Amino acid sequence: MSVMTYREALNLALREEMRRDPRVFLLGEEIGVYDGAYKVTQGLLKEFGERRVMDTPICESGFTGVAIGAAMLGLRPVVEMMTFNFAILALDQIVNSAAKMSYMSGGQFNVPIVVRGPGGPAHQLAAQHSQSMESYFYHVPGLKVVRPSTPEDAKGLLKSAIRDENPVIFIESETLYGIKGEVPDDADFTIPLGRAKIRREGTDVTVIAYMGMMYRALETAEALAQEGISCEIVDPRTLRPMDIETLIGSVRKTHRAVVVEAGAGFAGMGSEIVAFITENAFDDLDAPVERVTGANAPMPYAKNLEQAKTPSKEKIIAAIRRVCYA
Amino acid sequence: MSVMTYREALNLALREEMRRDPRVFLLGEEIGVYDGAYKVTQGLLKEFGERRVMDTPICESGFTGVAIGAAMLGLRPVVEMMTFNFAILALDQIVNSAAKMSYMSGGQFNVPIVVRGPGGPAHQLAAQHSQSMESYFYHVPGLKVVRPSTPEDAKGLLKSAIRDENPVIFIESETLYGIKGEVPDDADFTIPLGRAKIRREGTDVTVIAYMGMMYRALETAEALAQEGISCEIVDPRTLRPMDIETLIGSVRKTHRAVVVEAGAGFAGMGSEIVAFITENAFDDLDAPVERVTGANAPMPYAKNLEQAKTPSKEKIIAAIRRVCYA
Amino acid sequence: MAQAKAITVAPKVDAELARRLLSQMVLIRRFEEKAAEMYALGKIGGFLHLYIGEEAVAVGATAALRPDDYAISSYREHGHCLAKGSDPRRIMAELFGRRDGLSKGRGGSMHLFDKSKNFLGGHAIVGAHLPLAAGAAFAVKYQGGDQVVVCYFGDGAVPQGEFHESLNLAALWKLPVIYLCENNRYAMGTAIHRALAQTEIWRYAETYGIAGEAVDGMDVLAVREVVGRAVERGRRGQGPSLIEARTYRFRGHSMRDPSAAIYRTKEEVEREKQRDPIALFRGRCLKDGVLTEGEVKTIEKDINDLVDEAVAFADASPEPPLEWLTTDIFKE
Amino acid sequence: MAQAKAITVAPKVDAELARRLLSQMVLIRRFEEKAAEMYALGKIGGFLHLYIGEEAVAVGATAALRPDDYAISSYREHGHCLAKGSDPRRIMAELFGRRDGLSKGRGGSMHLFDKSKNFLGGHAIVGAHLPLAAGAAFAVKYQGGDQVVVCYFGDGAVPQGEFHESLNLAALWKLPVIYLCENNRYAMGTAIHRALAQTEIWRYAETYGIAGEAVDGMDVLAVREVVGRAVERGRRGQGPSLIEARTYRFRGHSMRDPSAAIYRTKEEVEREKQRDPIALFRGRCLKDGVLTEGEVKTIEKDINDLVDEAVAFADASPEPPLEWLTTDIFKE
Ligand SMILES: Cc1ncc(C[n+]2csc(CCOP(=O)(O)OP(=O)(O)O)c2C)c(N)n1
Ligand SMILES: Cc1ncc(C[n+]2csc(CCOP(=O)(O)OP(=O)(O)O)c2C)c(N)n1
Ligand SMILES: [Mg+2]
Ligand SMILES: [Mg+2]
Repeated sequence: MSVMTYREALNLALREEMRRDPRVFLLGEEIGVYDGAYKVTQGLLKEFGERRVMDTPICESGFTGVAIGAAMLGLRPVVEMMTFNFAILALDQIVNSAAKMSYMSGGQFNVPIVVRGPGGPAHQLAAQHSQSMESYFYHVPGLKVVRPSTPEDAKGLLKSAIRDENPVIFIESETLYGIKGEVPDDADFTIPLGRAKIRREGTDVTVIAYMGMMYRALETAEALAQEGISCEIVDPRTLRPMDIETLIGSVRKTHRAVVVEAGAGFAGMGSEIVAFITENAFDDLDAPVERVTGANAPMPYAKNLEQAKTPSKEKIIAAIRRVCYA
Repeated sequence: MSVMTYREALNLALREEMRRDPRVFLLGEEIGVYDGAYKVTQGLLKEFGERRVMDTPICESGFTGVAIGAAMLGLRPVVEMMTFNFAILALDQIVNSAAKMSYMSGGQFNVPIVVRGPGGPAHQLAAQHSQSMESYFYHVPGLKVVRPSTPEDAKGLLKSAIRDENPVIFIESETLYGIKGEVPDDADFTIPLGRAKIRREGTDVTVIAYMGMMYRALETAEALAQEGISCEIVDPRTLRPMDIETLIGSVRKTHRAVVVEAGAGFAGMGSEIVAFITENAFDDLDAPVERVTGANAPMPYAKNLEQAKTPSKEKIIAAIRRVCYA
Repeated sequence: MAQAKAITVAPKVDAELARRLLSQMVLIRRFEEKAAEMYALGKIGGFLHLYIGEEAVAVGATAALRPDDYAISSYREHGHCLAKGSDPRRIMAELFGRRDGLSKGRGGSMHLFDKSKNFLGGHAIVGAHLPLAAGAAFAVKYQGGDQVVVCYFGDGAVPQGEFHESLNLAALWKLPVIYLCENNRYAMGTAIHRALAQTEIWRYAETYGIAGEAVDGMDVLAVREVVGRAVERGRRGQGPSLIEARTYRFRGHSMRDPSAAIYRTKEEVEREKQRDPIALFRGRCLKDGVLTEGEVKTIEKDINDLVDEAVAFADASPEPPLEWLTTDIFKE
Repeated sequence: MAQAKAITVAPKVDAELARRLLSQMVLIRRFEEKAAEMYALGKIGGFLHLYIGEEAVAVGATAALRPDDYAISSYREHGHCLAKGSDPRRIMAELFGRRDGLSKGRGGSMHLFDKSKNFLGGHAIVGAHLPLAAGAAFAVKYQGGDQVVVCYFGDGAVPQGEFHESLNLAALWKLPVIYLCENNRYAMGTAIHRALAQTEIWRYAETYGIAGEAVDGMDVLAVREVVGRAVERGRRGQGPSLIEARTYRFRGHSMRDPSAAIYRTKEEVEREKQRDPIALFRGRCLKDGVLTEGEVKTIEKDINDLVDEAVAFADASPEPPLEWLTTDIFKE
């Protein structure tokens, strides 16, 4: 175990996988000479050279397509989206080429790429640069979608994503790059995709949240513990495939659930979780599952509005109280 | 009232609005000289000339951006996507330019465009040409999303969409263009966006469905009527803003609900409807709301697989029986 | 490097090569005619885009390739797939949506793939396979191979942004890819001058500082020659080429555009049919004495049988099992 | 139409014009310096991209426009917005995220809009505003107006597909738009030769058969002259132009890249600073006797006051009311 930042954990995962497998290479904007817009790829150009750390011009669709074509021939590209906001320009390639290739070729060509980079709310970056982008991906049959909340998960899940034979969308967070945590040193340490993690055990209510919202939920749980409400915090980690068993298992224990998500909510992750909990554990529920989502608005620039846009601790507490009839 | 096809109803709506308002113009691939890939724009080049019916090269992002720029200066472009599958190439323009312009400009520039064309499952068009595309849009704050199921709705809603001051995503269906129905002749006839329609009154269960699935639900209702199960069929018509009142109202009456959608389901329209019904009418529910969705797979080409991909009458019946404990 | 005029060349051709080129072109022609019949009978569904009239491009280009070179195409790809050597029976079975189809019946006409022949598939989003081709070429270069990738696309893809992105990336990274535009002068009903501000497609090469050439796409030997030069450049590490093959589709855009008469005149179509690439090449081989009438007849008969067999095979192949609805979405 | 060399011209300039051009450039410079200070103080958040070093482009171009012409830009747009005549106080208030900001505090530095000045905004997805510019020009033409649209963008947008799509559409439809590339030789840390296979950006015009010119972007009069010609072409219905203004940013890409030292050398930066567009123009005006030292001093002092006032105004403006989180999403 070493203590390192989320950023360092990602860097280490890339480094280890590049050492392990010569087919792994990186491409994206500013990942080489500039060492990464957010320094996730720092030092990798130096270690691996230009052949394996490719700076690209600004043409997200083009370079993502290049990665997909290279993956069809057996390479294992890791594409950095400087931020996931720009992935929307490559969405056709991700949805229509990467996600469907194996299926429509009758299983002849699979596409083992990872598309990674930061997404979700950042600090005062406004409407076009501060969006929760996961909803564009988790709908899509043929994609896996990961949102790692801790340094350990960042490392273990990124390594699994790179080893996966399929396209994996791996969305980090600008606001988490600096957080620190313990990370296993073992170069063979991985965390399998599709497994949720219980971040805090509790008995009264299940709170499902990931990334920044997971941390906010943890704070909330501490506050509520003082009132005698015991929250179990479940972090899905992989949004697709979703670990339904763990989520339902927790709800079966607590009989109540609240989902928190930073995105605007309409037909989002929260909706899906409410739907499958309701379908699979209706009789176990003592209250309707509640969603706490970001406001239904683009992201504003002004600090006060930005704060109001994202689910606050107060809103989470209120929802938990409602489902607990407390 | 005249009886006409869905295609003719759309054509009439375009024609009437172009006559009414000189700012309305059309652009898209093959809409002029070719009279439309699906003939929705038939005869419009002849009536309105090249200035107002613009054939475009194949560059969805470019020409959608042109429409948005023109709308910023007060024109009212109607963009045809030959099929909505190609709208994914223009998604950045739709999401980051059109949907956010009013918000991020402090209300100075609004974008009154309509992006229309067929979407959803078609006949043996396979993975890239036969997709339910609405999920890419209904998430997005700043967009309205319409799915009109009948010729009357096609006309009335398209006219409202064109008159709307905001970007409207209007997704028709290849499989419905030929259906016939009564359509009001009045050039001032419109149907407001955001209002659901009860297609069939019933007392035992609310079935929510649109487009092809709405017709399948109607057939199902007839079959179940013989067994004594009375279905109320609600067609949302506008997915965003969703007419929650009408949907909840129906559920309050029937105490049971099934949502049917052609798309693959994960965090889809059905999830959202389950979520808000559960949140708003939990105590009125006698059973968990069920979703019947398309299979979780890309669209296959082979006819038998294609059929298996879309919700069948049998699956809808089974779900209704389950919620009715029948 | 760029050439203003479409190149026409008259190299010597031996009987063996002549037989191969003619057979392949006739195979494509006959296969497509049969597919049209099968579409009319309802055996094939969805969209069906025929390659009739354009055979010399796929056949000429493939003749310049090694079997381990790669090819990738759009939805009008039957010809490219056949030229690359795929089994016509499995292609027809794919069009029928059957179990023995190349793509297990899940792809259909627009999504033929054949890994065993290094055929990287038919892709149906206009322009989207151009970056994939660059990516395949990237992989070749990364792995130190000397293969090239031929990417077929239509004039309609040129206005699309990915055309530009791909050419720039391929040129910047000197990738061994040959962008081979089949300029049949129409994208569906849109004549090229209504889609492009500048219609000499090969000239776009200049912008990227790469080799660009136009070639008579009705002349199979000319195509072979010009593509051959591009292949050499690619193998020698001199980067990509852009080739504009001037051709014409004799049929409508797809089976849903049977007459193709709104946007082009009957006279134009008749005039172009005078330049039928098969008739031209056959005539030349006969005139030069490279092939005899009898040999040509034999080729035509053999091909007819082959295509009939393909239909019989496709017809006999069962529907895909229902489990296949959800297999191969992911590779384990 | 195309010109191989960056144009430098030495037209006569009268005192009135000289005062205006110098004032605007000094205003932009001073505004940006102040914004950097305010960023350091935490008054401005998010990304802040300064225009320092590139002032001659916005000022020269705007000098060739009428007030009813349109301009649109990227996220590095303070200079363009100021040149177009927007109130510095409301721009600064926007950067502060305050109620009286141009965009009600919701847009921030990257999304300045000013309808009253026909400024169509700052847009932050690289390349995405190029089609919008063509669309605005389309609307002008549709309505029979004679305005033009100037679209500012960076060298980094050239590899993006929408560059190509926009130029083709604008050329095909002969739209009155001027694509004005501010080639500062870097897209963040990527030097232009690592992004483009062919780096003479003005030459991309040839591909589309439109006018293309390169100009010394450090010479405000040269920019005015070259843009002036493009404006004339646009007004006369001769379609779009592509202009490459060769310039340099003296600071980092944004405030998060303060040193800008990884990807370019100190020497290079120092050398480029010798060509400071303000110093050059001021020097010339003094040398030619168009302006006196005293006049220049007055201008500088007035501008200083103006910018201080802008800060005071922004500081005094309250936060936006919380209801504004959900207003203006739709227009009723
Ligand atoms: C992105 C996209 N837009 C539109 C279409 C619909 N479409 C299919 S083929 C075609 C015309 C393409 O013409 P061209 O590239 O010249 O190829 P050709 O059919 O002539 O071989 C169009 C518009 C599509 N498949 N993809
Ligand atoms: C589509 C997209 N990709 C990436 C980015 C991140 N990004 C912001 S500015 C920039 C560099 C742009 O350089 P250039 O166009 O030369 O303009 P300059 O900053 O030099 O004025 C990049 C990569 C973005 N905003 N949009
Ligand atoms: Mg064509
Ligand atoms: Mg630049």
